[in-house]
Amino acid sequence: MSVKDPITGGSGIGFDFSNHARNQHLGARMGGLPKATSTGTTIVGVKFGGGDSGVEEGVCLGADTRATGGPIVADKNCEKIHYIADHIRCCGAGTAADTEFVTNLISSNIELHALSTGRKPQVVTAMTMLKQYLFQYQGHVGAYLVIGGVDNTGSHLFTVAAHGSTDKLPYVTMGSGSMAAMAVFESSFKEHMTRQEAIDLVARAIRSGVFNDLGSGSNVDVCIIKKDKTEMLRNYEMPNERGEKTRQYKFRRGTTAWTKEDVRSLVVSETTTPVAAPLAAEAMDIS
Amino acid sequence: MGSPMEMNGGSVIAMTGKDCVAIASDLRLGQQAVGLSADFEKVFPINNQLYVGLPGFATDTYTLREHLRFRVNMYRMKEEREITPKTFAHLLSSTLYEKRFGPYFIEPVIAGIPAPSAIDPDPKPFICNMDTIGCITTPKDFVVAGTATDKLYGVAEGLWEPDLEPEDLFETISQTLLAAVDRDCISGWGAVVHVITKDKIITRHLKGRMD
Amino acid sequence: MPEAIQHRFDPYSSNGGSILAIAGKDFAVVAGDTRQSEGYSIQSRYQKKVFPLTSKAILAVNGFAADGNNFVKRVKQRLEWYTHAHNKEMPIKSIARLIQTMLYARRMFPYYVYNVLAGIEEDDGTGAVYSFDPVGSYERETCRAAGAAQSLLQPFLDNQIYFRNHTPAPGQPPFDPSTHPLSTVLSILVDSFSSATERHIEVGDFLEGYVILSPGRTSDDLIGEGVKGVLPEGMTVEEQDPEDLDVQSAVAGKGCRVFLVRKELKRD
Amino acid sequence: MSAPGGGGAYSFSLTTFSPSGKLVQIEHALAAVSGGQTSLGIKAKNGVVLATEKKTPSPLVDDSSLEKVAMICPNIGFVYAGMGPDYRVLVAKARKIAQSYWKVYGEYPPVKVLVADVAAVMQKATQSGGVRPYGISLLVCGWDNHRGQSLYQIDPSGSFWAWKASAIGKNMSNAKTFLEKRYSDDISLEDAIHTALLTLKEGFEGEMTEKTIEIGIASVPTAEQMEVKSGERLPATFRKLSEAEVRDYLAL
Amino acid sequence: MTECSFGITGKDFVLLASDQSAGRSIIKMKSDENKIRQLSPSLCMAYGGEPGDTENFVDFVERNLRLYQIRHNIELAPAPASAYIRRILAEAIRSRRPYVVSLLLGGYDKIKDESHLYWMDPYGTKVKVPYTANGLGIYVALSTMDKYWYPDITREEAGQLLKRCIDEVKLRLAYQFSFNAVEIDKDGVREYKLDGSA
Amino acid sequence: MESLVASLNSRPPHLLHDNAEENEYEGDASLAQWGSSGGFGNLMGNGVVRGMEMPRVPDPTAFLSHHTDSISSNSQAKIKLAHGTTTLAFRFRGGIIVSVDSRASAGSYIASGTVKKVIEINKYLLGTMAGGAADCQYWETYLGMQCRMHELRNKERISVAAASKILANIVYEYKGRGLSMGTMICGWDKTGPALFYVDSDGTRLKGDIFSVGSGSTFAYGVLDQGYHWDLTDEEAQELGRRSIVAAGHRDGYSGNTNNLYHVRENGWEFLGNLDISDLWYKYEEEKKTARKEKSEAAGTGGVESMQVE
Repeated sequence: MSVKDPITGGSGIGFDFSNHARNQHLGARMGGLPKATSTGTTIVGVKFGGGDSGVEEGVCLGADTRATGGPIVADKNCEKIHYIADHIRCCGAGTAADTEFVTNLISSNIELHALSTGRKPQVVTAMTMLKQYLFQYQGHVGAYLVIGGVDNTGSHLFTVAAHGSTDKLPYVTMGSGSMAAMAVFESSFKEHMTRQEAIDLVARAIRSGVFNDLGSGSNVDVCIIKKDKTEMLRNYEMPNERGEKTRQYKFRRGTTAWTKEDVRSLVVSETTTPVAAPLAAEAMDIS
Repeated sequence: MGSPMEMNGGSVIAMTGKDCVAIASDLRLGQQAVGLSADFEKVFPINNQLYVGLPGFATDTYTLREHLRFRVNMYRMKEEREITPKTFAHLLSSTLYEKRFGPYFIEPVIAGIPAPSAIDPDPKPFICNMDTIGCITTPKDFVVAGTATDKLYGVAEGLWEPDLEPEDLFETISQTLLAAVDRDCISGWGAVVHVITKDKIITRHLKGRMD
Repeated sequence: MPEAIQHRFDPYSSNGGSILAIAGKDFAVVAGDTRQSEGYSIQSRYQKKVFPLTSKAILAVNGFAADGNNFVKRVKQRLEWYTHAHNKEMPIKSIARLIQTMLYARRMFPYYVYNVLAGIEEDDGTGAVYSFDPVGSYERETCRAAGAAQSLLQPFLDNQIYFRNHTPAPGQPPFDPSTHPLSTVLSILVDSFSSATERHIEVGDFLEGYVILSPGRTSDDLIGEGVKGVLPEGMTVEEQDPEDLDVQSAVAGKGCRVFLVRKELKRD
Repeated sequence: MSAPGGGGAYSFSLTTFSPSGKLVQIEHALAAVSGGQTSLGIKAKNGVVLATEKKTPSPLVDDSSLEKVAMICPNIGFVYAGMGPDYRVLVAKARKIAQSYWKVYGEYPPVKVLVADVAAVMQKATQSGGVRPYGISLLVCGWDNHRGQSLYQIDPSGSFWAWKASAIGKNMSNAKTFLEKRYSDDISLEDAIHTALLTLKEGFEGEMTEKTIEIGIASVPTAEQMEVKSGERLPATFRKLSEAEVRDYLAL
Repeated sequence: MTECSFGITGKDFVLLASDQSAGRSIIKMKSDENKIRQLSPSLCMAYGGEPGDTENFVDFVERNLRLYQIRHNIELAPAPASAYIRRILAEAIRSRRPYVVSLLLGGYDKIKDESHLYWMDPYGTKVKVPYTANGLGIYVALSTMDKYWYPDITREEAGQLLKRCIDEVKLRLAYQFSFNAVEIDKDGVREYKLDGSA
Repeated sequence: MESLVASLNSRPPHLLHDNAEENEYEGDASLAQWGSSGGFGNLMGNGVVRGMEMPRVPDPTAFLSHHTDSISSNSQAKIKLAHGTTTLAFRFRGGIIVSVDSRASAGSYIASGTVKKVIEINKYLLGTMAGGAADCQYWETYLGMQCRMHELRNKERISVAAASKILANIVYEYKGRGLSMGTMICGWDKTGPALFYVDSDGTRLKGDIFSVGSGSTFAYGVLDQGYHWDLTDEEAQELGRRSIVAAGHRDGYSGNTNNLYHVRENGWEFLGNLDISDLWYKYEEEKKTARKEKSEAAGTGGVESMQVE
């Protein structure tokens, strides 16, 4: 059984439920199925410029870079700001694989959409595709997203929750660090900020998540989208670089005892033994 | 009894070095507490300079390995080229995500050196790992998976250093793996290490604890 | 009979963090991070996990902070009574046994606490580490990590302190864990905690602990001459006046020197 | 049992071999291609060019809505000769094929792989019940890391070949002869564009303007361009020339 | 699962032994049921698991291997046969009603002149081993085999070892088992007499 | 019944106090403060821990089972206690061999590889540790005190039967409360070498061969096959060691090192602490050499030569 891609109606990423029955069975028998990597995360977005300020309007997105599996850090510098189109980007929180794949899917569909319509896709189009897709899976695709971009109709910023509900706001946060980040926004957000003000505010909000939420950590990624230009400021701040270790940990060669060595030429060879003749006769005896 | 991930035991680690990568696994296959085989490799060659480790639920190790062999052979025939580590990672990732709601209980680890091309004559070593539903992580230093994950992270974080030569990388990855599996009841029973360089692959079986 | 719906009595919480102790020939080091957390929240960036009990015994507690603090308080009370009764400090060996019985007294309602006791043995002046499970089983060891990141720390110590799986160079004698100089031990302590901080979300903020030097010890002292090279970079050290130690100072220690060491860890 | 709709013994399928071993429907499809407007492609040492004439049957047609050279994915472009509606169906299919490939492998398909897949779609129409072959030939150009820049032609039968230069459509034999004369292996992309225009000019009815010509180019990227930047996609190696650019080339 | 079986390979033979009990709940209904099935001329399976599943699974495997042999006029060697059987289990586990069958597969590869022994669980985990046990035998006799098995073990020694295993089962297991056994080598499959212990 | 009482009581269950005295720390501190009984100041004479703190809930056992993995292997439990073991002891002509591994595990993590699972109760008595480490350590230490009391009172050593009965009685007091203990009490008394198995269910068995713990089945597999009454001391010691190595090899929750003791008339002797993995490699090597020797001396009764050890 596979599910048709609801957006394209064609064979996009279809899910294969063939292991599902087995896993329920195993889960019941063995107690507990494994947890997927999740991004306990801080992701944020703000709109800036516009109005009478004379500053070109745009959207600034931000994310931390920690991915966790339980209390263990699975990735110290992962990318949570995903590409949808040149002028649309999307921050993801929740189940890491879901955010990755759902943004890839929508990015792909947006590209098809752009090719067939011959114009720049609108942010609201991407947002609608996302919410429809997520709604269809009733929250089982665990993606919590902040999507922002600038198109012909102006700058836009949305959140999309895993069940498919969306919000349109001038400043948004999501993920386990959303409270810490929102505290910064609530106290310091102002309308029509300059580009740099927006970046500073976003970076501060992310830092607030990084330092106060255990699910968020490492670096600050920032992305600024304006009408004609998108800047991805990967690792805009790196406040958590690991320092030098106090010792050298290189081992003396020969420290590890080994029993067997094989230095392999890079060619893998296969041998075939012809078998037909002698066995045919034997096989006859058996029936 | 624990989840399927702890049914058979086993761990894999991969590390980068200077123009080389290493990938290693333990050799135990158990049925919960009982060790059944000390010859169960969890790391398989995909092509000349690309290995994949598939620790987790052993039946899925087999199934996924067979599936990947099929996919990679089809790729090789259709595209008339060897799959690069990065492309292979994407292939595996989408294979896993396809079963998002009924996953294979496998956390893959990939290590390889891409073949040089006109655009990239001096390719960098590649490592990555994934969770059971295909979320890729590609750090610069090392990746781990399996029942000794926590232990491997702790030791690797302490022992790994940048730009190790193949022989030094062998020592570091071996010491890391052995230290970690020696604190894990259901990993161990020996280990095998592959060090992949541009021109050769050194495979060594380690003398590990047999308890 | 169907039970009435009632709130389950759940008096336990897990507050993260890790502790670590290493014993040397004539010294002992015990330290922990100072972060206290619950879930994804940091409750405190500076909450002690390591407590001096006597001038030569220090207890590190980890697990459920409320149980831990209460337990330390009770141990200290018992030690005070002992001091009044016997006019001497309780030897570490006896403290270990005391802790066992105190933990076991709560066998049916355990303290959710992992204890590691470190110090100097009274009789031979060697460094000692005693580790406990929550209901009181204990043993003396050379080194022990406990707490949230124990599985990250301990195998690293196995490799660096115990030299597990190390083949000595040809002609060299086998490795001996008791020969580590203090400087090496402190380096390994710092590096193991910085590694755990990298990979475990509940470990961080500060590393704080104590170094206890045996009375007979002459070399490598932390303060004064020879400090260079002993202390890892970024680590600060203060000698503790026995009077200042939060212990019953009625009886002065017999020449053990105790140092408070501290180092910043990452805060994310 | 007779086929629904009745008819003669050979009419139950459009794709039945004639006694001489030919599939007449394919022959007919090729005839449709030969009636189409001329398109051509030239592979240069640093890229590939596709060019086609785009003439409207009436000056009243708004030619801004017509598109003959199509980007399939950032590294591959198509042009055709034959029936426009069939082309649009194939372009849509090709784009989906490219996106499916991207979703599995994280990169766009190499030209040859896409060509083989699209050719398989076309071949299927020569062997399935109830359908007719596509009435177009395609020229496919693109660049990939494996084989570099390449130019392919796909015919209604589903057969495909790689070319150094080729032409399809009404004027194809003349154009090919012309290309054979002008082609050299070390031709640059710039020269190839000029050669393409010159070739089209042969037998072009009416005036060649930026409105009646479409050009697409695939270029060989530099290593720097192919460097993966986090959060960004690789730049497209195929693009269509804007009307202004075409005008400039025509002016030279 | 209250079954118990053993497999021992030597250089040129395989011994497979299995208990012979069948029953429901706490009752033993039969103590001479043969639970070793010959699958092809030099391939045997000692199986156990969910009653009903076992019979159906083994019939299915046996008939399919037979079909393969008729179609291709060649016996499927132990290694590919094991891969085929594993696949059936691994695919069945993904279905609504999986086979709950575990087994030991012993065979002799006449082309390579090798003895083969595989251990498989109901999930489709497969291991090639020189000697092993299944069911309750895992717990009581694996260590006995560890101690007394050698790569160049002779048939007599293997028989002795098998006897030790069965003795251990009788000594330590609360269940009463009787055993039968087969011997597989280049000449095919023969019943192996367990003197007095059956 | 307990839950019924609780439900009728007006106070919330977790505030209920059972009838036991208040915890000694808050209340009467006389013995604990001033007594010279060391750590055992909080014990009553009959072996019940005075003031053993109970959770004030209707079902304390369920409480313990929910929060610890002491009763069942509750993998969700927060409080993980040390587990997993192989221990064995057997009687033979030359006394008793006691052989154990040294691994303690919490979940699949090896919490320690240096656990002393033989508890030296006194010069003539050994107890082994399987199940809850604390339960064994605590009660066997306590048993040591009781044995000494017996000696002082009766001017003779306690019999192994009596000592094991004391232990069995104590743990039977706590039956159903979540203790977990499987121990062998080994010693030499007037009757000669004596071996008793005692567990937290209250079972007490006299016997010749016992093995306890998760790896015990593997230990039996070697022990049974090599055991007979007339083993020499060396053979018996080697059998004890070999059996633990077999279990350490196959059982994931056993391993690390082997501690070997020999109980004789004049008390027990500790025979050393050896690494199980090293021993495994040594035995494999010995097997090879034995085979080589056998094939060199070909023709001399292949079947007998199976007894390699």
